[in-house]
Amino acid sequence: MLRASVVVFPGSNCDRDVQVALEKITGFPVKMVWHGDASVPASDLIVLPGGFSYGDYLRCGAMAAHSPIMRDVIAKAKAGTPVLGICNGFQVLCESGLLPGVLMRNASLKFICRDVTLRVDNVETIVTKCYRKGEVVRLPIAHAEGNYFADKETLDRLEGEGRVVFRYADAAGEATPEANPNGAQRNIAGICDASGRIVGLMPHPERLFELSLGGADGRRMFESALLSAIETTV
Amino acid sequence: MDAKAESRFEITPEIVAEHGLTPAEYQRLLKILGREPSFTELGIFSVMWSEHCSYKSSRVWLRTLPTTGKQVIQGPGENAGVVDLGDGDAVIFKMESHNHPSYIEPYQGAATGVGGIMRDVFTMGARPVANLNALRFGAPEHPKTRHLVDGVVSGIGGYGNCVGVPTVGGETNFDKGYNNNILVNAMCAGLARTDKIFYSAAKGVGLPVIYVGSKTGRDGIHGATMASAEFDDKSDEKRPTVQVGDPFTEKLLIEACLELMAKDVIIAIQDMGAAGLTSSSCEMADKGGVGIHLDLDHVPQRETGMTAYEMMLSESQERMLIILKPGSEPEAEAIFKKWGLDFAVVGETTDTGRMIVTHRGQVEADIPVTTLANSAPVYERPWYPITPPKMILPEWVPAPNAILETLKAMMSGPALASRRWIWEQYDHMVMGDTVQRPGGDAAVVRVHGTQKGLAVVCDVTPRYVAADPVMGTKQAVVETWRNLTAVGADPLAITDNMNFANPERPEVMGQFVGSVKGMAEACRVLDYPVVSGNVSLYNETNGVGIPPTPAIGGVGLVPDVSRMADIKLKRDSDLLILVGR
Amino acid sequence: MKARIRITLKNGVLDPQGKAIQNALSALGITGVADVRQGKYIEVELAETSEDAAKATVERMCKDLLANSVIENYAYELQRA
Amino acid sequence: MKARIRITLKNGVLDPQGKAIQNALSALGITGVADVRQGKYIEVELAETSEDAAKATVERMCKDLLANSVIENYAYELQRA
Ligand SMILES: Nc1ncnc2c1ncn2[C@@H]1O[C@H](COP(=O)(O)OP(=O)(O)O)[C@@H](O)[C@H]1O
Repeated sequence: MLRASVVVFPGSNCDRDVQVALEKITGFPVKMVWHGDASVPASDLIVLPGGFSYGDYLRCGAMAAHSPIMRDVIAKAKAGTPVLGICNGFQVLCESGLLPGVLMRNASLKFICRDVTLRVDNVETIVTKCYRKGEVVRLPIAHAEGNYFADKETLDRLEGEGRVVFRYADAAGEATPEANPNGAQRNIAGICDASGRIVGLMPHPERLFELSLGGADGRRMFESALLSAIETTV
Repeated sequence: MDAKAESRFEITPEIVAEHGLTPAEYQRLLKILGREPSFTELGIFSVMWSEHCSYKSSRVWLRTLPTTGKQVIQGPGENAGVVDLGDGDAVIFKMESHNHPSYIEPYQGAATGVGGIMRDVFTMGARPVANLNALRFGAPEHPKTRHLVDGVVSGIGGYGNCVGVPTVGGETNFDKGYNNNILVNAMCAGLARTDKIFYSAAKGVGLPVIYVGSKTGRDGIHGATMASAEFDDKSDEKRPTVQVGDPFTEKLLIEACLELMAKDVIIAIQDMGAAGLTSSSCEMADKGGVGIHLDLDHVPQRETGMTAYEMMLSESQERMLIILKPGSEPEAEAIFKKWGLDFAVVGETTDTGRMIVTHRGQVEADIPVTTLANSAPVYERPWYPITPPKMILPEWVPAPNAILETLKAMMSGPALASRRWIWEQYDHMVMGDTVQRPGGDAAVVRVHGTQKGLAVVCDVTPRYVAADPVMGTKQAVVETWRNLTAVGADPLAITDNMNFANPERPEVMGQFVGSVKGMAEACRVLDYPVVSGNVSLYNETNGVGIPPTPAIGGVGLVPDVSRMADIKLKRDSDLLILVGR
Repeated sequence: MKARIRITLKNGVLDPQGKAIQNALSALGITGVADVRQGKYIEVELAETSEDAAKATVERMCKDLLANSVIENYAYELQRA
Repeated sequence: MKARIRITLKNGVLDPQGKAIQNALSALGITGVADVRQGKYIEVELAETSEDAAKATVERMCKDLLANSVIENYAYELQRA
């Protein structure tokens, strides 16, 4: 069983999409949690969805990071509840300090919506257990601020601890500059915390989870979440 | 201008002219009122009688379009057209121009165009599910073009992406005929249930009139008259205020309105578009056959010292007017408060048959509703038919010597080159139902939770229309039909956006008339009615008009998206077959 | 010369960003904020050494590119490097 | 009190927006521009009348919300209304 909660900020717009994907794939109902609520119900997974929380005004994710519900999300995350931040959700995780670094304006200065290929570098997180290490997957990105930045020390630490989860890569799995859509440092598309329970990524797994949408590589991310929930309960 | 200054305002011929009214129109106004108008009343008439709101040059011709069919639930006359998709599903859609504002402030002009058309659609109870845009820019090498393209494209994306409605298609052309007069036409399609469609008739007396959304500021006052007035060299510096859009608020407004619509409390609802409070309140009252009293003291205001004139004419974005069942105000208010939006009771419907506007205890306007709504002049402007040039026969044209080179040159030219760089700046996948992305013949979004698909497309080739308005417009209608068919959809109905130059010139009027005739014939033959549309005239700078541009937006139904067709070649050594003549 | 340019929205032009910041500040418990307006800040390093010439250049930049006079105002200070 | 806050990118953080402006300026024929950096400018109207208290409030705003210390610096001036 998977008890998943999706946090809805004003301006979230992939909240329904991720709910649909989770319910279709896992078969378990998903709780939608309003940003003004004081707490998230007990969950095996909290999802911070994509979108433009608070209009993305000032800086993406900055205002959401300070919303009432995030106090509880942060507390629960620190106590071990798995958290997945997708796109705007990743930005919120960085702004709230649950993950290091920041997502800056794309190097092209443009919003980019297209499929990219990614290499899965860490298959021990709560959402990557069902992938193979080094596997190349295709997922869409849709963002104007996905250019991952952190100082060198932080980057080295992330690499050293194996916390880079996804990297923009070509079809052969090479993290080339051409495969990097937004200028992210070291082609970073997604990272995790030291425990592998808090994961943030720019690409949208919920947009390619069934063949009718043009691909299904995102599916295993939610299957991994289900598997992780089952493993921790047995 | 404070309120006192306003009442002192004397109405001179210059002021009448500044309001875009001809002397004859002003005489008509005097006759209707039986007295001199107040300044606020003059403003109200000027926007209601503007070309943009009244369709005074086009109305007689638009009446000739076929607008009915067994698939049609609502034709022109409401905020958008409604077409049946079967199983209780309906598509609500419309196209609208934001040409002049986009030339002056490309980002905000285009963004607010997208916002406006989405409001037309969700006003009627639909969740917007697909945005499209038809864009015409000047020559690529014109010094302003790059800046305009950049601004317009990022404005469309900036708004649609934030609201979270996929932008799935459109068209983009470059032609020196648009150097000083670009076109930005935005189309939106939304999905509703046939038993949950909302209209704008304020039927009933003593009903509360509710204002929701953003606060009113001094945005775009005179915008509606500007959209109908020809440009001249001075417009660069005159630069009337353009509105700034707030897509974040629009997103909240959509969610709040849909939440309210799920309850049984709305009698009528309409967005405040061009001519804001004036046209929305007047049209709702007129359709309901009632009078309306507005007390402007209760209008949420962003700025201090706003006058009645300013509030009635403001074009601040992201606002709606709702007529509620009495007693349901607290329930409605709770929803809008939850979404952080303004909510105010600003008046009520009456049995006086008049639109009465009060502000600080003063009556600022007192006008018979039906007259105001229906008294706009209707012009049968002189026109002459455009004679199409002689047909060029293929054998008169020398074949290119290097076919492959010519093909390459054509494919990489601005007319045909890939538009990927545009649609990649739009989120075309949000909502998780885009089953056919941009780049093909038509885009397809799934009817959420079903296997049905809604196919959408927009097309026109102004070059053809310029040569032969009748045939060129037929061609545009038929091209949308073909594009829908090519993805496996049954074409259902169209919306249109008629962009033309100054209708007071008989040849321009001739283009317009020819275009309407062509559209009418094609639609009749195909049982493909026109259910909504928009006319944008006076697209002209210093006497030079744009090429005639009747953009056509078509929608169709794919019965089962698993059996959809697309343009991808699937396998090596498959056969390619050419059909048709 | 260095020019420090501020571009602000004209009075009366809607500033959704400013409004959102104001709400966020009050949610953070920072009170007594009567108004917030967001604009752009641009620092330009000019090769120019004469004040007048620098001024002329900055004026031109602002008018032709940095600000759209329909909705924005600009102001700037010059500073010797 | 009014606070005029400037938020700028830290040295060493790439500023593609600034670069884009620089290129656009040179395309416009405005030469002699050695560098352009873009930041944010925020004007805040405070009810506060004491300078020290206003300073404390503005510091808190900047730290908690307005600037992201990973990439940004802030500076401000206070002005009596
Ligand atoms: N402004 C735009 N916005 C979104 N999509 C666009 C735009 N312009 C063109 N497109 C897309 O690019 C593709 C090619 O456009 P076009 O050349 O007009 O196609 P066609 O010739 O098949 O009508 C289509 O899928 C269309 O939807």
